[in-house]
Amino acid sequence: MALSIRVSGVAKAFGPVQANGDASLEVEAGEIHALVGENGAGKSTLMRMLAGMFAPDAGTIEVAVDGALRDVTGWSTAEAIAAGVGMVHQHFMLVPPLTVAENVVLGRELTKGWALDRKRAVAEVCALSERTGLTVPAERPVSELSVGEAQRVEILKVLYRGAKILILDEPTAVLSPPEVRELWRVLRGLTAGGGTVVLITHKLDEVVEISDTITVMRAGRTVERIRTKDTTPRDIAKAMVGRDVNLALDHLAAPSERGAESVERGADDASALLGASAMESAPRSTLHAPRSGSGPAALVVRDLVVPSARRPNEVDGVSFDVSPGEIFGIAGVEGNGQTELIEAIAGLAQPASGRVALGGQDVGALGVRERADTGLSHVPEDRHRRGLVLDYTVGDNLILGLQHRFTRGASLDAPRIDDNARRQIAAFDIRPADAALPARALSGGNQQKIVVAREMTGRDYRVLLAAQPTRGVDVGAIEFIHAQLRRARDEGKAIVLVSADLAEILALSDRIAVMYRGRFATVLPRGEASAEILGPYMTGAASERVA
Amino acid sequence: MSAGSRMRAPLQEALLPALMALAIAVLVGDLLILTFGQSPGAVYRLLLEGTWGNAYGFGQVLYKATTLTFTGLAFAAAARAGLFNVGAESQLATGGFAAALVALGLPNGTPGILAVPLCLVAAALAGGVVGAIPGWLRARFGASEVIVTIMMNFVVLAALNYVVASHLHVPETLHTPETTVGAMPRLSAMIPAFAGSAANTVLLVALAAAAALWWLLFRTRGGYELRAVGLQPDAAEYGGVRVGRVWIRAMALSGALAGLGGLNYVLGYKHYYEEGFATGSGFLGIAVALVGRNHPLGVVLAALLFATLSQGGLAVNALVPKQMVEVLQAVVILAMATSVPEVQRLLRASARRRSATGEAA
Amino acid sequence: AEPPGSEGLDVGIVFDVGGRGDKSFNDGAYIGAERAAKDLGARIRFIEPGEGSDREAGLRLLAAEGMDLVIGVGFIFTDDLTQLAKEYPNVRFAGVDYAVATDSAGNPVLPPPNLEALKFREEQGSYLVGALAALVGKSKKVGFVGGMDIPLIHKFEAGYRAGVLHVCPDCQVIAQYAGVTPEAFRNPGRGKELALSQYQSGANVIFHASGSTGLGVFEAARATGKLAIGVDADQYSEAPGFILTSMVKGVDAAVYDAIAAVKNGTFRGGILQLGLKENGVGYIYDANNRALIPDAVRARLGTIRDSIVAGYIKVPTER
Amino acid sequence: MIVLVFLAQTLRIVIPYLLAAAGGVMSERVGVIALTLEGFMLTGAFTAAVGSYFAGSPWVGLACGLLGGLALSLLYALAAVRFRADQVVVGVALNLLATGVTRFFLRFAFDSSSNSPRVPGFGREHTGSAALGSLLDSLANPLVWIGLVTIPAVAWVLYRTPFGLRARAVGEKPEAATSLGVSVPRVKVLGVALSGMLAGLGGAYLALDQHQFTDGMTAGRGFIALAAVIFGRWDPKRVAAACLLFAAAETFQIQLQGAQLIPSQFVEMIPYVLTIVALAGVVGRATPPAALGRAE
Ligand SMILES: Nc1ncnc2c1ncn2[C@@H]1O[C@H](COP(=O)(O)OP(=O)(O)OP(=O)(O)O)[C@@H](O)[C@H]1O
Ligand SMILES: Nc1ncnc2c1ncn2[C@@H]1O[C@H](COP(=O)(O)OP(=O)(O)OP(=O)(O)O)[C@@H](O)[C@H]1O
Ligand SMILES: [Mg+2]
Ligand SMILES: [Mg+2]
Repeated sequence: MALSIRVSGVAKAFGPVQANGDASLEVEAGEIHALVGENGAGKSTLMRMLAGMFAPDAGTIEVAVDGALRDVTGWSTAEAIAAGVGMVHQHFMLVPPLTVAENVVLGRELTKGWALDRKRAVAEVCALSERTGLTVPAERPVSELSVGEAQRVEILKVLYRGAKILILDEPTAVLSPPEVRELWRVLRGLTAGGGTVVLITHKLDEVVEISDTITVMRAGRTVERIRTKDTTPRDIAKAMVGRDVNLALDHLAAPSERGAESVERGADDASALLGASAMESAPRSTLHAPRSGSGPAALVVRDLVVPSARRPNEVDGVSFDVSPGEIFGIAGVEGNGQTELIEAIAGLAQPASGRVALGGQDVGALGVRERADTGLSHVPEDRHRRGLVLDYTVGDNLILGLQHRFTRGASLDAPRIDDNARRQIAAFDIRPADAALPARALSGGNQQKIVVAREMTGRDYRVLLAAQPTRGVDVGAIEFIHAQLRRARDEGKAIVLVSADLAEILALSDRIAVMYRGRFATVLPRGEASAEILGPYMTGAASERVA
Repeated sequence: MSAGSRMRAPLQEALLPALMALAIAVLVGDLLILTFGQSPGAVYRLLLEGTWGNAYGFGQVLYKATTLTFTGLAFAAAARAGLFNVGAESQLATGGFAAALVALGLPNGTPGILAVPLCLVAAALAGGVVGAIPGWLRARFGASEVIVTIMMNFVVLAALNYVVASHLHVPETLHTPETTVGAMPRLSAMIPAFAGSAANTVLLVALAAAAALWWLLFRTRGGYELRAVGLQPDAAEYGGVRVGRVWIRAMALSGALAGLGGLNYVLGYKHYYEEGFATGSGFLGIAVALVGRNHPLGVVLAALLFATLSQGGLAVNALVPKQMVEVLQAVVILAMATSVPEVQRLLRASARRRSATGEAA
Repeated sequence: AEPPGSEGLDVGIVFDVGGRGDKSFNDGAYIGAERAAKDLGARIRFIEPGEGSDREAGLRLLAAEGMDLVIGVGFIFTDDLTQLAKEYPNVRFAGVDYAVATDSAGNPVLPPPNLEALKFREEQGSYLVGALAALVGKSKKVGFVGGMDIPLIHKFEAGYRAGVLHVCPDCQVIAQYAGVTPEAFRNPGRGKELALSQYQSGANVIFHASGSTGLGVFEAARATGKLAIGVDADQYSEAPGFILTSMVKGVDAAVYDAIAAVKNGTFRGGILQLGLKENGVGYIYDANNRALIPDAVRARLGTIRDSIVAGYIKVPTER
Repeated sequence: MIVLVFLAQTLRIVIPYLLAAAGGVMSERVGVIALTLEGFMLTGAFTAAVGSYFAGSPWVGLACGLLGGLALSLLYALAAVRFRADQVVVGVALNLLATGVTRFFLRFAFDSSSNSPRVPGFGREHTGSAALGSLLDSLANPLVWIGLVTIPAVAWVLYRTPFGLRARAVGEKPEAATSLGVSVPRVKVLGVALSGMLAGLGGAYLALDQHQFTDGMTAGRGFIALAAVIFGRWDPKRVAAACLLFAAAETFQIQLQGAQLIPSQFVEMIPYVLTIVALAGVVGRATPPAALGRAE
């Protein structure tokens, strides 16, 4: 069949970050092509260049226009749209105060004289919506829509422009299973009509279900192109991470056997602390999946509800306990409330209701620093936004959140800060080993090591919140960080591990919760969990949630 | 990457825009001078002679640089926390007014050792309060501190005008009575060559303030947190910093620095508060901070530059009208504001190219 | 340039904020100085400081060069001139609109002997034009537009008001100010609206003391066909036919006289009160406005003037 | 009668506010801070006077006022959009530049530091003092009509035209506009240019109504217009209402005729205090366009 897209040797750097280096891609007309790879592999970057958002530093991009491949390297979004290339972005590209119809026609407005023809815009959007089955309220402002509806608007926007080549960047991350099925139907309809689809997703079952061909990216490069019918999720995963996934999992020590009798006691202690009402609402899931640590719970979370900018209940009533010496893994597709849950525990987000207790002390009224001083440590999911001040030196970043401990009188204690930096850099093998370098100049893996070093050995803590601790980090660093987490667990720390990477969760956790739409869909002991069992809970296909 | 090249990049980033801005200003200046049928060379020579060329002119430069240092530091302190304080003018006026008020209120013959610190504290406090209000509005309501400080300039200056015009002025003037209490000596009392120039010991307060701000920003926990808030508020919050409080504190600090600037005129020079003494100093402070890259040392140097320009304007007045200097000051700010991000981009792009070719080799 | 201090007469003049071209007292000083240059052979240097606190620097620059006479134009130079006159006893100084301070007993504090305070009694001139406005306006209402709401301008209002009430005790004086910041001297739009509202409420004549804001008053006079009174210099040309007169200050003559006094060795220092008696203030009566001022009115003003000169009428300086 | 007088005066005062504030709405709605309205107005006033003087026609003056504001706004767009310089700093610098440049050329062209000669303007002369006359006089000024239609026009452009849709999108979420092939810089430059032209017309109104340019004649009106934009929460209708409120307060103060009920200083504070109050959310939250002031 004829090629619809051909990308060869494309490179793109953002400052020091080499997002793409020698990436290539071949997509045939009329197929659904899946683009997979770990977080930070450069998938979005590559597709954004294809859609004309910015130009590559090197390489060529060709797209079939009127049946023949044409070099379109460095074209603009306007040109891409005109040539029938449309992209649905990973992050919403919608203007919240504008209506659905306005968002759809933006840049391609219908006019009556000099004025917008708003009636016709609404009519056309409604018609398109009917034709594709993507129902949206055409005259409502986008700010009032649910995430699923917003996603549909995004797809409508592209279809409205008559896209022949449709690029979807993780469209299912925020969709419910029926919505996903709906989407597949729309995409199949599109390819049946001669359209081409490139689909970025992290869910390998989706890949297998919907795609015809798969391209795997790793560290900015294309590593493999496979026919879907010739492969299995396991092979894809192997290609993605560059080594045998099972091998990696197998060598992990299984969580130690622990007595079941300690479980109930721990829960009781916590409940006593939080009062009778907490007792009544003690989650069944806690009982269902007994804590595996010993002694009273180090972290108790009860009925936590956390709002976000999008909705009032991003976290919608979550309860759990974590014991000392236990890793409590929270799996789930990103955007199901994990971020808000962790931030609420850390004191960064204000819960609407519910309680958090640390080592037996209710910390609801405490600020971030006070919670940290009570024994909470936190590896945040977004090191660039939260975890590091990128323009501070490595040494200064190694005391972020601890700055009040490194003072002498009013001033910072420079010798101790230097000394701390030297020790941490050596212990965690942070490279380059230069405390005076700005954190911005380090690679992602080394940046993450700064955060991990600071949070795991820089302070006394009882509870560690580790959110996506290895995202975008290379293999060596991943092993190292995993080892640190296990060591901490063995030292009796209580650890909450949030990861979008199921393998990571399975490799490290003693108990595993799956978060879906703000709630725990299930909580299982490690022994009862496997990727096959957890998968359906992650997508909402299975649920045993009890309020 | 060698240590040398690591130092060089920020230095280039700091100096290149300033040099570019100066070059553009000189170019525009030449054009303006030529339109008045004068020779640029002669004008620049006169400008230098009238400023750095003699002790008096230099004293005047120091005097003007003193006020500009304070307003420049004020802008820089807020900018380091990620805020724009466009209200230095009213904070400066309020500080000067408070100092005059305290000096007038103290009994005659109060020794300087007692009076000066009191006036100092009054100026800093008054300026600090005027600065803290927009900081609080930002922290509490998310109100843009840019707009609030601009609006407060009008409000505060009108209020001061009301107090002075209806209660405190000396007949036939726009100033309060002169105070003998709390006066700070002129530099000429120590270095006779400065005779006549307005340069006074408040200059030392300015230098001390610059040093103190440097220490505060770069050596204390408060400064660590303030700069973190300015660079990445989310990271600061994660690091246990209460961002809103830092905003309020930074604006109060900024206002206090501007308020201290009022001493230069009130205690160091005229010994009274006068309507309009702060005119223009606030906006020029923004330019000073910009050229000085929000670094206390840079601010002091940039204040000297702008003070030279403005004193030099007087010196070249025989050849070109004063309006030219006004135009030039605006051009310097404009060129600077434009070239900072541009130079940054160019330098980073060339660094990337170099490292790319380096790797290839 | 040849160095000052050699033979010949070197004069330096520092202008007020408005600077040269203000069509008012800065230009008056300029005219006086130019005349002195022509008639007396004086070499004149002019300096225009910028806004803010640059005034002293300009004066000192000239004093340090050893000028024979340094003149500061504007009340704003008062303190600086006093200071410099003490520091440079061999240089002579003159201050246009110099504000004489009073001690705690209310007596004027004399300036240093090498400093001549050129004081104009604006209130006397204002008194006359106030009487004129009431007599010509005939509507029992007269207007006044001030610039910035400050004591200096209140002096104009006080004299004007007293003059109005002298000839028309039941007249009403509408006095308004354009603002509270220095911008109030540069806001003709506001001046026009103030004047329009005064004209509309029945005033037929408005006197302004408000810098360029007054240009708006003239514009209102044009628009309504009524009359306005200019200030400081003869402002007839700004709105011919609508300017009843201008309350003028003899800045040019005062500056010329000061320069001449230095040349002739008769420079005395001290306070020079330039009122009606000294012809330091007055109102314009010439071919341009003769038709607007009836002879009877002019005669009446003559009488009033004489009474002021003789001291029978005391003109207030505060409202 | 008194109502008529009040109306006529409020009308005259509000026109420059309406023009400049309409410009402010355009600029801020595309995400560029309108700190420069004062400078645009002053430049427009000056070029209007120069144009009217040398061409002998107020219409040429009007066009020149528009072009003067446009010229400065293009400089603003160059710095803030093309070079992505900080808008606050550039805005402050441009206001200083406008003051300096108008003074420089006033001196250069007319050898005066205070005002230009009289220039032709709109409107009839010698209308007598009747209130109706002055109202009619105002209505004979085309700039009054332009001022009155500006706000509806801006509202129409903003809410009813493709450009307006793009402008709102760019001010709220430029990356969304970019992804749909809308050129963000072009929309921003257009918005800023429109604000320059409108504010320039506001300045032209001042100069042509006064029949001359005087140094600094805008006297802070640009900042009052900016205050109106914020107080009116960036919505043309509300902004117009804010302009009217501020103008009425001024008229009220003028009509009080020096009856010093409250010191004039406090009356002058009204627009500024109201703006601060509005920003503090006392009268409903004032939420600026989401991308306001952002460099990219
Ligand atoms: N605009 C940008 N500025 C700086 N760095 C960027 C930018 N966009 C992407 N990057 C970096 O480039 C790398 C590749 O990012 P990209 O978004 O293409 O990855 P991805 O494969 O889509 O990852 P994910 O699965 O998490 O979406 C990452 O390290 C990312 O942080
Ligand atoms: N601004 C900079 N100045 C100097 N060196 C830099 C700068 N930015 C990045 N580097 C270096 O360039 C290299 C490339 O970064 P990249 O993120 O690809 O690292 P990496 O090889 O993937 O490392 P890691 O294994 O930690 O992920 C890193 O070694 C980093 O130290
Ligand atoms: Mg991506
Ligand atoms: Mg890496």
